[in-house]
Amino acid sequence: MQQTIEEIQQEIVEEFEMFHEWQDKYEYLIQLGKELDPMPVNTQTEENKVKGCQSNVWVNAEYTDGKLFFTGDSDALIVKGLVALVLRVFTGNNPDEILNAQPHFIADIGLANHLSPTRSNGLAAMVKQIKFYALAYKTKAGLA
Amino acid sequence: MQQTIEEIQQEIVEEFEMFHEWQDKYEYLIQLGKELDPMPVNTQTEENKVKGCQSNVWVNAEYTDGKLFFTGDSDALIVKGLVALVLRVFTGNNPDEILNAQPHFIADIGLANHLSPTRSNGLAAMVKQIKFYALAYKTKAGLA
Amino acid sequence: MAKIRENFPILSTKVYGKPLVYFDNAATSQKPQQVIDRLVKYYQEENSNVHRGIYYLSELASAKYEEARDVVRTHLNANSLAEIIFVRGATEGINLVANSWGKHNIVAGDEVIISAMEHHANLVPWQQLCKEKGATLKVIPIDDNGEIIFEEYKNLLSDKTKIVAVAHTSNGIGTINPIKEIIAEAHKKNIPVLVDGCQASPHFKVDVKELDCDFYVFSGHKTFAPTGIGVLYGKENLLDAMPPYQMGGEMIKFVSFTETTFNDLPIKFEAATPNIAGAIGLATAIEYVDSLGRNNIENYEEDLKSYALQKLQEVKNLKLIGNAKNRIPLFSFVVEGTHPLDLGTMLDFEGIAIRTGNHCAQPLMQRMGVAATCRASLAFYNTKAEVDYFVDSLNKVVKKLIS
Amino acid sequence: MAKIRENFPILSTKVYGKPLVYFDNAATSQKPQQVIDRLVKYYQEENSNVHRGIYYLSELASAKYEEARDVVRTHLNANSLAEIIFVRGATEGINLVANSWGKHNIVAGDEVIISAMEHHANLVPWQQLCKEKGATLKVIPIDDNGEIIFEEYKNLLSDKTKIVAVAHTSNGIGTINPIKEIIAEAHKKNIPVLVDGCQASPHFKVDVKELDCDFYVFSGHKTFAPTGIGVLYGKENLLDAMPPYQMGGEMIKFVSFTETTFNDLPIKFEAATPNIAGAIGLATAIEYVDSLGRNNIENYEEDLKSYALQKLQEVKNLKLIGNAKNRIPLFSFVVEGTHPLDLGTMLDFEGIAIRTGNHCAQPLMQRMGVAATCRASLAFYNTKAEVDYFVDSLNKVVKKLIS
Ligand SMILES: Cc1ncc(COP(=O)(O)O)c(C=O)c1O
Ligand SMILES: Cc1ncc(COP(=O)(O)O)c(C=O)c1O
Repeated sequence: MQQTIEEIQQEIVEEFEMFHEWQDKYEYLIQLGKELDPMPVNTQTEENKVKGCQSNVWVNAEYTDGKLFFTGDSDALIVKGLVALVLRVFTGNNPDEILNAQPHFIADIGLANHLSPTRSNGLAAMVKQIKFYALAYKTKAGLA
Repeated sequence: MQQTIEEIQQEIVEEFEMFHEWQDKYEYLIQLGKELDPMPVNTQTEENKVKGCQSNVWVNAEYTDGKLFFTGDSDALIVKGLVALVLRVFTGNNPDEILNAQPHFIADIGLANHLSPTRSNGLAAMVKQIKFYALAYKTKAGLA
Repeated sequence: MAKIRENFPILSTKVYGKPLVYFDNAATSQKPQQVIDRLVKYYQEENSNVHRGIYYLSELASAKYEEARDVVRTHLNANSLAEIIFVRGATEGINLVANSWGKHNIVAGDEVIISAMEHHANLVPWQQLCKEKGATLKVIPIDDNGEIIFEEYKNLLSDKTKIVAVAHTSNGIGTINPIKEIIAEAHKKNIPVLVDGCQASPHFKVDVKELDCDFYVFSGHKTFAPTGIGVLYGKENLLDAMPPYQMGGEMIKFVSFTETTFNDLPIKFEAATPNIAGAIGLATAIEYVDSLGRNNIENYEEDLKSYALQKLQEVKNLKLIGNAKNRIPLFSFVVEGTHPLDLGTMLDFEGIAIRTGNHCAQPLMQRMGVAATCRASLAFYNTKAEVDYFVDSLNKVVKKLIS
Repeated sequence: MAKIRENFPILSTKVYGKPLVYFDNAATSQKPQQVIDRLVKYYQEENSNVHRGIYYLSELASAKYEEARDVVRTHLNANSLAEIIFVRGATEGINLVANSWGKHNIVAGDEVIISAMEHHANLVPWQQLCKEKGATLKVIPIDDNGEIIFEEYKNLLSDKTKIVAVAHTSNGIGTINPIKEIIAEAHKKNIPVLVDGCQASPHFKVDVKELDCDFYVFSGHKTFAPTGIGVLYGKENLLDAMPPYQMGGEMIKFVSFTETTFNDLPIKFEAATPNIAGAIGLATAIEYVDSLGRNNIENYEEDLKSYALQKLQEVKNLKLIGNAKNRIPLFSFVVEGTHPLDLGTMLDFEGIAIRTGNHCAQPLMQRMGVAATCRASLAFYNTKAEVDYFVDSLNKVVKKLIS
């Protein structure tokens, strides 16, 4: 059975607890960034761009069987690692689950405090984009 | 025989050397201010006003037998004391003597350094006014 | 009290061999060691440029700078950080509003209302704006006590009025204006109000939400903080609609040679590298005063004020200029037969620092029928003993000048 | 050198347990203990408001403040104190000129010339001025090395040109512009030139008389001085003819409700209580650098620059952005296959502070064909050992990111 958003967040928090140095946590982010499948270039569109980042970030959503599946990318690796985390937390859930979820893993990992304002804004913007997609598809579904 | 501008300046410097505290020098200025004959109110005109003082200062000149005689006043006593010094130095001399004189007593007394910029500007403005009168009467005399 | 005074190193210096009695707090305040130490710590351990760096020091400085903004926000009880703009001081804050808001909103035939007791900083920017736009500057008259004549104010408010700009408290004569009522009256006609809080913030806590003011400005250096820093508070919707004032690196989102997109509040109005140390020092000053207890200070000052007022009124031939019921411990006066300049100069030799002149409020002086006054302005670190010494010295000096 | 570094307490702090290597001097410089001590002394012994007080402390502070102006005047070799305006920083200085001089002198159809390498602070004020006035902004192109194409500059100069505003030295790529020639060329057509000296003044002595520039601006915080202070130099006849910028207490001679007479230079442009401590700190910073010997510093930096340049060029896949012959020790670069943000972030963990991004010079980045760079900018307190450590760390970090 698929893990819930909450379960994945818990898992991520535990993974990060294994690292005691910030440097190691960032290297793990780099690792995650490298592992993330690149996004099809044709989905790196202006609409999929997330505002508020120093680097370029894209997040795309596909709606299948009532669930949202996300892909994403960034030209900076650490940011891409963040994208990977966000996608992992939210992907494969239905709009309501996404809209109701609190992305507390960011604070729990301590990233919120450690990230520069520019980047934590970027992270917040990613989550916002994800929730925006959820709302959009929910509305669409509701109308349909 | 009348003292020269230089002799009077020397005299003033010596008088001030008697006082070792700034406070005493200022009290002496107050004394000089009190002793200065008030200027006829009808000569306290806009043209006789000296620019650049926090208080009001007037200096008037009268030209008799090739010599300039000054009267002056101020509504602040310490400034009036300064006026008294300036008048005493310059009054009763001919325009050339006035124009050639260096008012070094101000620096010698140490007042230049001690006076606030506002007031040392005021003092400079008084001397400037005096020299202006000298130049004016010299020019007039030359033309006549 | 002795302990509070120890926090201010300058208060134990001497002038001409006499202990300094600093009664020119309305011009600028002294700084507690806590603020000085904070500056030292900033420069020794935290200094770097804010907002754009991705390294430790820059994140640290940015965090401290934004924390300082939050301290100010809490202090003023503003709604959001977007409403707190760091400026050089009150003058810049007023110029910013007069330029940005004013140029945008004022047209020929409009009216701007100020009061007869404004500091030049809250007069000339509006006067020049009106001149440029063909608008008219209206002045709320004051009575002989130096209080605003409220009925006349109400009569000035009209459909033509576009903004009211008035001092919370007069730097010339100490009057505390009924600012909440002034604002409420203007709001009945939907007119925004800018409050010059320069002389209020050193004395009592200001709650912009309770006042419901639209803009509020004050200077750090008058509020126990470093020089070169001040605050403009503005309601977010107003600030948001205003064009930027200065242009520069920080306040820009995107720029090409043909166009520019500006950043969001509050950075939209902070074009350049800000006075980072100044902002952090200001926050420390606010926290320092908080730690003493705002109530304690207000009570202490109330007592000191009554004492000083009574003592001054006992001085022969002394005439208080301004006699408002509601006032701060700031006293403008003249002594018959003497010139303020002479009084100030001779008091200096007793170690006493007061201000003489027109206090950058020439029209106010004219209204009160004087060219200049002596002004003694007290802070919470001043004492009754200093007041006694001041009054004794004043008597002594007057005697010397008059006899 | 070890002794010089001791003067800067922050240089011996640690970041993530590693010694700080501060290579973001172009954003802001660190402050010597001498400057910090001077601030402390000011606040502990001298603090009071300037220009109007007649008591000891105010005369002291006024004297120190005006002495600071004179230190700056001497430093820049300006003719008179009237030519030295204290501002918050370069951005404010440029805004002042664009507003006061610009609004007075620019009309529709006029042209303003800047270069392709300007910081936004020397771009957006002119862009907005042109927009407002219906004038045109012309841009001197640069070549692939990041050098101004002088012939193109000459072609841009015309009867329509009203002012040329260009950086002495680029903050984005380190180019030192042939500013004297640029000025001479403009003067042939009687066009005034404003020079943005932000990145020049920390590295070499500037002589405004020799350059014959009409305006020169720099920021104190980039020149080892406190935050919140900077200088606008302007030729006296130009400044004299300009209307005031901000309105306030200090810059006023006489005011009634109907009219205002403004003060003389330089106070005409210093409307408010200035950043007194900042100005005094700036003078101390100038004197400190003088005490080290400007020549010594220039020689030391020259050597450090060549060393760093050589070392950087040895880094695999590193591409220098900007390759001007005449440059300061400021290096913009990208490393193939990595993003500047990642490099900067990972270098931070090694204790190294560099800047990443567009350096408030987006059009310059575009011209150089990059979205962002890493920028390492060195000061005279940096060392070859730091350069070595930096290059080693860079190699290490690149490996982690690329493998
Ligand atoms: C009531 C009032 N408004 C404005 C100002 C101007 O403040 P600043 O010079 O700090 O900008 C002052 C200070 O003198 C003041 O007392
Ligand atoms: C070339 C240049 N001009 C202007 C500025 C703006 O300086 P400030 O933010 O101190 O006003 C900077 C600083 O980033 C700069 O490097």
